Amino acid sequence: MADMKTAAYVCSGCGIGDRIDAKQLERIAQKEGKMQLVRGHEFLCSAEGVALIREDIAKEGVTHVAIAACSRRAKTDAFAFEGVAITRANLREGVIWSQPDTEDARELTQDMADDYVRMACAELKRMKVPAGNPDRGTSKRILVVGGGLSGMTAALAAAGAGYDVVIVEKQAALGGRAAQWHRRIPYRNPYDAPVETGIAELVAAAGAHPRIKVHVNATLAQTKGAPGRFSVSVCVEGGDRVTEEVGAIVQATGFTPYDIARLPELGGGTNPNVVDQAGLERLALEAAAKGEPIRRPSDGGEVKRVVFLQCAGQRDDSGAHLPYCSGHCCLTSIKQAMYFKDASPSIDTVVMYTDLRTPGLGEDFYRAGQARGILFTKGRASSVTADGALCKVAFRDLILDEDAAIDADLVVLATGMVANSGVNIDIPEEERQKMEVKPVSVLNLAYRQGPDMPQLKYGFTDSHFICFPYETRRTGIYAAGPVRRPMDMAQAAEDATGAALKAIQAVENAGLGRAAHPRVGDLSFPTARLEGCTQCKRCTVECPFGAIDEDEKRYPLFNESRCRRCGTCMGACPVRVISFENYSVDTVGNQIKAIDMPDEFSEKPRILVLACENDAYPALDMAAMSGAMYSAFVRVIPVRCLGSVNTIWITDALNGGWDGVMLMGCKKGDDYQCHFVKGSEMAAYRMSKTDDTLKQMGLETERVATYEVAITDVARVSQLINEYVAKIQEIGMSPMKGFA
Amino acid sequence: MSAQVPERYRNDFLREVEERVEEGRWVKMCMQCGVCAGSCPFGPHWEHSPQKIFMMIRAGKRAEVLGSDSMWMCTSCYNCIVRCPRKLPITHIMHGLANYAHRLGLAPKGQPTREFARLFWDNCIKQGRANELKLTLGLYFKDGLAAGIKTALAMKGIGLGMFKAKRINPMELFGGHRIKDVKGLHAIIAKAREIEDRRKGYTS
Amino acid sequence: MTARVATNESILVVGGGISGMTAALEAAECGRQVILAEKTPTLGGRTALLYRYFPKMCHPVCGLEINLRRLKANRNLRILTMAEVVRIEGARGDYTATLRIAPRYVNENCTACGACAEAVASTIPNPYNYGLDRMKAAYLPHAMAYPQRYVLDPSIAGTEEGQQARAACRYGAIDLDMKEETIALKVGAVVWATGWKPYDAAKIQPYGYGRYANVITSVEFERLADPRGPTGGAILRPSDGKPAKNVAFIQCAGSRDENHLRHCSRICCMASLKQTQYLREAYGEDARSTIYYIDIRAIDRFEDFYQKVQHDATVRFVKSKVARIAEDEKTRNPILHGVDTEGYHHYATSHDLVVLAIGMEPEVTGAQVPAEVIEDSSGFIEGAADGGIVAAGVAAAPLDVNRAVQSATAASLRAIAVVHRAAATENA
Amino acid sequence: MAKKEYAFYPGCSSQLKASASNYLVSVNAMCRKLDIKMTEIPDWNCCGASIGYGEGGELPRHALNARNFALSEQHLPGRDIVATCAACWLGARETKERLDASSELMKETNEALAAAGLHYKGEVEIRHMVEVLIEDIGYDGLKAPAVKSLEGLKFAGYVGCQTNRPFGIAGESFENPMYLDKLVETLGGEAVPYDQKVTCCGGALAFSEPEKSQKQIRDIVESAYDHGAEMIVTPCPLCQANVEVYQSEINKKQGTKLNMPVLYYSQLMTVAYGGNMKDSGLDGQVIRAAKLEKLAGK
Repeated sequence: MADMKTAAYVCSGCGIGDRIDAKQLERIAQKEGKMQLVRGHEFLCSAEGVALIREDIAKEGVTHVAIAACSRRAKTDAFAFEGVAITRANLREGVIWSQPDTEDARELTQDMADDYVRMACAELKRMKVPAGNPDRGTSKRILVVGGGLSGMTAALAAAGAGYDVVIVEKQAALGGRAAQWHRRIPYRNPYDAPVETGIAELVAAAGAHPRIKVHVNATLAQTKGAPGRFSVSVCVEGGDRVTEEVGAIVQATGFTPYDIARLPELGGGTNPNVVDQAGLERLALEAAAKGEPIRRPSDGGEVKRVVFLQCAGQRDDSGAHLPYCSGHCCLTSIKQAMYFKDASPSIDTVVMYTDLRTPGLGEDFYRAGQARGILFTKGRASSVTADGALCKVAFRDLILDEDAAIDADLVVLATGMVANSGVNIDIPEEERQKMEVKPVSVLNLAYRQGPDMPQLKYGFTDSHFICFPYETRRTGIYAAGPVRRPMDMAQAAEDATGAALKAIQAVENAGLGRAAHPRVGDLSFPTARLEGCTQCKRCTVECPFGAIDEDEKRYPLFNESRCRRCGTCMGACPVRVISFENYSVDTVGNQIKAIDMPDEFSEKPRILVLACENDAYPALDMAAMSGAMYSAFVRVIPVRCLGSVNTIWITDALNGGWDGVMLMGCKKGDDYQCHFVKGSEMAAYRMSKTDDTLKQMGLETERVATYEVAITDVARVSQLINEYVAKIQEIGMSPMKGFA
Repeated sequence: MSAQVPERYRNDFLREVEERVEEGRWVKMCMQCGVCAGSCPFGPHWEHSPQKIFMMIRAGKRAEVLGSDSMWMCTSCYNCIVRCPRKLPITHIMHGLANYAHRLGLAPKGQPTREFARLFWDNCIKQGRANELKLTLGLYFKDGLAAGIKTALAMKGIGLGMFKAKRINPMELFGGHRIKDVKGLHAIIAKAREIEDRRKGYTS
Repeated sequence: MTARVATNESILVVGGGISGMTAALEAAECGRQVILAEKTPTLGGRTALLYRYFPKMCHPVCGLEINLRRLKANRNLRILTMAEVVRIEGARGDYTATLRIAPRYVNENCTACGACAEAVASTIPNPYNYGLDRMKAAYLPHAMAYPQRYVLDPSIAGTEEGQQARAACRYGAIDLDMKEETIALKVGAVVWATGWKPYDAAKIQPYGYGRYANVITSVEFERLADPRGPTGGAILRPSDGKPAKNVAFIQCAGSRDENHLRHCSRICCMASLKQTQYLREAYGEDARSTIYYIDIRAIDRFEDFYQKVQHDATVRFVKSKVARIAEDEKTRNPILHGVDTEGYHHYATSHDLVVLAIGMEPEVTGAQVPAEVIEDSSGFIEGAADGGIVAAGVAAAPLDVNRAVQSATAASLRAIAVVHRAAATENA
Repeated sequence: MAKKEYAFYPGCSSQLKASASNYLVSVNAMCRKLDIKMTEIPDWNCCGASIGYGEGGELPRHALNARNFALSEQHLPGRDIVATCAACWLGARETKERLDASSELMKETNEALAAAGLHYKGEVEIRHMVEVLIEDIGYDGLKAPAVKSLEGLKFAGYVGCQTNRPFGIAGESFENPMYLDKLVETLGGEAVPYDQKVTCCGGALAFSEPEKSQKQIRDIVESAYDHGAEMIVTPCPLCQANVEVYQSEINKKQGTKLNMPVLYYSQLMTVAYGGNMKDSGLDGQVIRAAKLEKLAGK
């Protein structure tokens, strides 16, 4: 690169200068690192030190900066320079704080610092300043799939912030399920009575908003593209197709009540006087329309006694029904019991539960129900049998510890929510074809990895992350409302608003050619030298975010704005044709080759640590901060994700005489903590394959080891290192030294 | 199974309790946490904890509730009241239930506290002030002379001690403390009872 | 009085816990100008003091690390720590907020090298371990603290020790002359995310917190289990430092109680279920957890976790609100008295340690907010009637982390809509 | 200090020759020293006690107390009613609160009172002697008249139930009220901490359920022993009587050797204020308090 100018700055502050010969580091940067400009400073992060660097960038035309000071996680405000490539050599946390301050430790400490400077220079020379995704989306419109409470709320929220919105609703009108409800649980104080659903107002507002366009009787025939440039073919009434260009999508397709007919023992589907909660709402609506009390379905008889059975076909660990709790049902039953009590206090209403779940101020609503005389019984119903027009509910009273029965005119089963999430793409196409009810896709994504959003659990497209509820594995597409997680109306409204924000963020990021969460603002993006590609498809299959399709010639087709910059594709590529401007097989490979490798007889083994920058690397920093010491024989290189680790780095290292390689990544499995979903899992899988390679090279398999390291493993991480180094010393130095 | 189980869980009895029992309107507010049951000093001795009594009321177990001796085990220590997370005046509800069962003649026959309660009330109303000696003897002899003498003998140590300490006075048996306007007091109590009976629909 | 560039198109976020950070980041990542004000010296709030999250048993600081990286990378965001909002005047789209900024006595020069702490001897109770241990009066709040800058406790600022700390700093980072300053900001919208505090357990008299050494709260138990905590992650009981293997978890400690907190705090059941697993990890089959509860509120997907714990042989469930706790004077074991309401059995059970699943109350109640806002019957905040002040996270309702973040994300967009309209009307 | 005047409601047990006559005696002596003027409510009647509910029910019980209120309003206008008996205080205060809360009940009650030509205006305040001591006089004020110190004497402050729950003494905790301990310490004595401070003695059920109550009483006395107490001090006549007089019974039945004197706070104060055995009603103890008698004798 012609106009490339490198500079290295060595800080001697925070005791670095006392512990290490900083001048020697400068010489190394100059001679071995070939840095065009090298400066030392005793307090580099000071205003003056920073000014020095800025001046070099401005006056000397420095484009590449290596900062040898503290960890890349520290002093980020000071060392933030736009438009230049930056690397950091971690001399503080990585060297002096993790090494004993003793005379005989001095030499090894210096070795460490020397190598880190070599590595920084080596990396820097291979880095480019990312230009940002060239294929930027320009559309800032937002598509909302589903015109129920969640969908309309998301649409109005986005429109209110100045974004155009398209709503696609399958039914003939907006409103969704809540439109068929009589009243809802209050959202705010006082929590003491059912209130109007407010759906009519929402429908009116959405219909009237100048920024909102609505398609009813419409579904998505196909969804192509990526954030900022989705092209959606909408199948509208009469089968016509309309194409909508949008930048992001909110999927608010709601839920279906669990099929009551699957609960025959409770009279579901067989007894007309046994209804589900939705069924009762219908009865209430009809009654209200006629201005009459709710009547017994079977014969229109007067309703004197109603029993609500909670958790009907839910919280079931037998596998027969839904295993989860739908969250809203307890409050909903209380609300519905209030319908009767408010109509006539003489009507007996019994709510039968095992755990009454009225969280937060829902407790006020519970009390309000009790104050109205709604009777709460902790019990488990075994059967509901017809006795003339009456239903006989047999149950175990868990408080009185006896079998009992109630006669009721009406029994309401609180069944759960089943998400309308479309096709489960984790089930292979051929399997899906065999299903009796063939799932129908909602989004019809023209994605290599399947037509709908990946589901997390029980059909819900929820985020896996506690801290990031809107984390999605289809960038720019966000689930909202009961399709994401079971929830009541209050939460759905909240959820939809949050999803709308994420959609807005997605179009803004796409517009700037930047990555979305978690590497927000990252301008780098993957490129592939297709001439070298063998069409092995690993990248297209392994991308956790379905970012890579295949073109007509079956080459990988990158959709940068779907990409999250984790590098899993780079790690997957057997021929190493995939790279990022500032993170590539070379930027890391060069560091591995750059160190000064001691000879076989030096008794100075070298252990390469490839550490996930999200959890393992911070843990190493914090270990050093807490004064934990670890072996001076390791050299740590942070990686974006273990998924980005290409096996070539391992073989290069071993061929280069490294004595061992430690991979430190996040937890994998069901409760994975990998921020890129499958990264650590892929790495573990790939490493399991390296054993043969090692054997061919005549090396012990222990020379490559993979560890799960959590960010809190502050004490453990240094132990791991020391134990591993001990093991390597036991095995002995690598025979490969000197051949490199 | 459900066939022979008595059909219950009507709110009838709950309503009856709300209308007729002191503080009965609170019964429906119980959330079955059980803190009252664990707080009662006589807890180990009775069959139904307050929280269980409340559940039985909801379940419509009228006979069992009014026939229970649990309410009569209340020592009026008020632990349940101060600990109840729903602020139910449990002590008073228990007293109310006891009184209601007693007035309906459904309370357990010969329940000692029930007997004592009646003795005490009659005793203190009679002259406007409690006459401890008569009260004590009355209690001893409630089961008849023989039993009475037995108990009295058994307790004579205490009686003697109290006598020595000038804290009981045999003369109390003849006359003893009384208020001047006994007539007025009796009129007040009679009136009060009349009003309460009317309000609570007692036919007695 | 430092003037700061802020307009009625900027959003002020009050509170730097997970909700506040989220609200601020989400808005900033939508391209909005945001000022984040935190009262304490560091961001992170209470989640930074949790060991793990239910139901995944993952580590809160993991998400904190990501959020801090987002924040370091974002130029639309300005952070003010040790800054308390004392007044908000105006109306939606046009507020003037007054902030009081307490002196940190340490300036930007600080490299967090720790020399000042070494120079200082006196210690203060460590709020980041709920006072279970002490820390130096010159301190970095915790390893994940942001800004990564030391703090001098006011108690030593004017003393000889303060001078020693200053002398020890090679970077002129210690400024003992720092004064409290007051600044005014013009903002268009406010997101109020001041979070929660644990209910004062001593007020729950029958449980003897404060009288009995081995009765602690669930937040304190988090610190005991955390490797970064006062015991280095060993679950030891306060009275004698012996392993606490037989632990009682009492639900609704303060919550669902008219004498204390009228609301259900939502998280406590799950927190206790989670904490039984800490015990299992620490002591394996020797662990003995007993959960005393009224209703187990493991809502939606969390039910899985409840079922998992139900199948754990080391965990017992007793449906009972414990009536009172006594202490065995010899062993210092708390003895729990109560009645199992299912079938009705009296118990008087001895445990090594009692953990009160303590309720959440608003750190700042609606009445305490220095502006006109609507609050509910427990003091949680709805926001201003005109929508210009939006509450987020646990300031708005008792929520778990996941829902607090959801709430904060929604609040962020509501705030954006306010400043968007403010901008529109100005440009019109 | 200006003379403090109150309407005195001694209650049935605190009459001469009644079970708590020694309480009455010592209270009178104590009040003289503290310059408190107690005027009995003329013709006061029984409060119904905690057992009155069984036969008396609701309204008659309230009518009983309301009669005392009416008499007090009539003859001792503007004075707080002060009870020395915990049950009287509680019963009266309950009635007052209920009547204040329900105009309906107030109406009915007055309807009943009218039968004796009485009327309750709803103006009285009901207080316990302990409240008067702590709130109106204060610990310093209580120390002032002391001429002897209880130094070296160890007391278990037995608060029991009814001065403690549900109303309690302002600022005290239900589970561990400290006022008796503070009182003892104010007089120079030592208050031992022990775990049965607020345990129920069985109350009225000591008569009807002797075995159950005596179990409670045994726990209380033994805990006092275990924690080194030489005497128990209490504010409640029923607690005093139950805990004191049944010890012999328990010894007889269970072979224990309980012999723990049980005194009223007012007796301690009278002795500290220089009162002799008679003034302080120590001669009224079933279990004699030798150490205190010795001090009183000095």
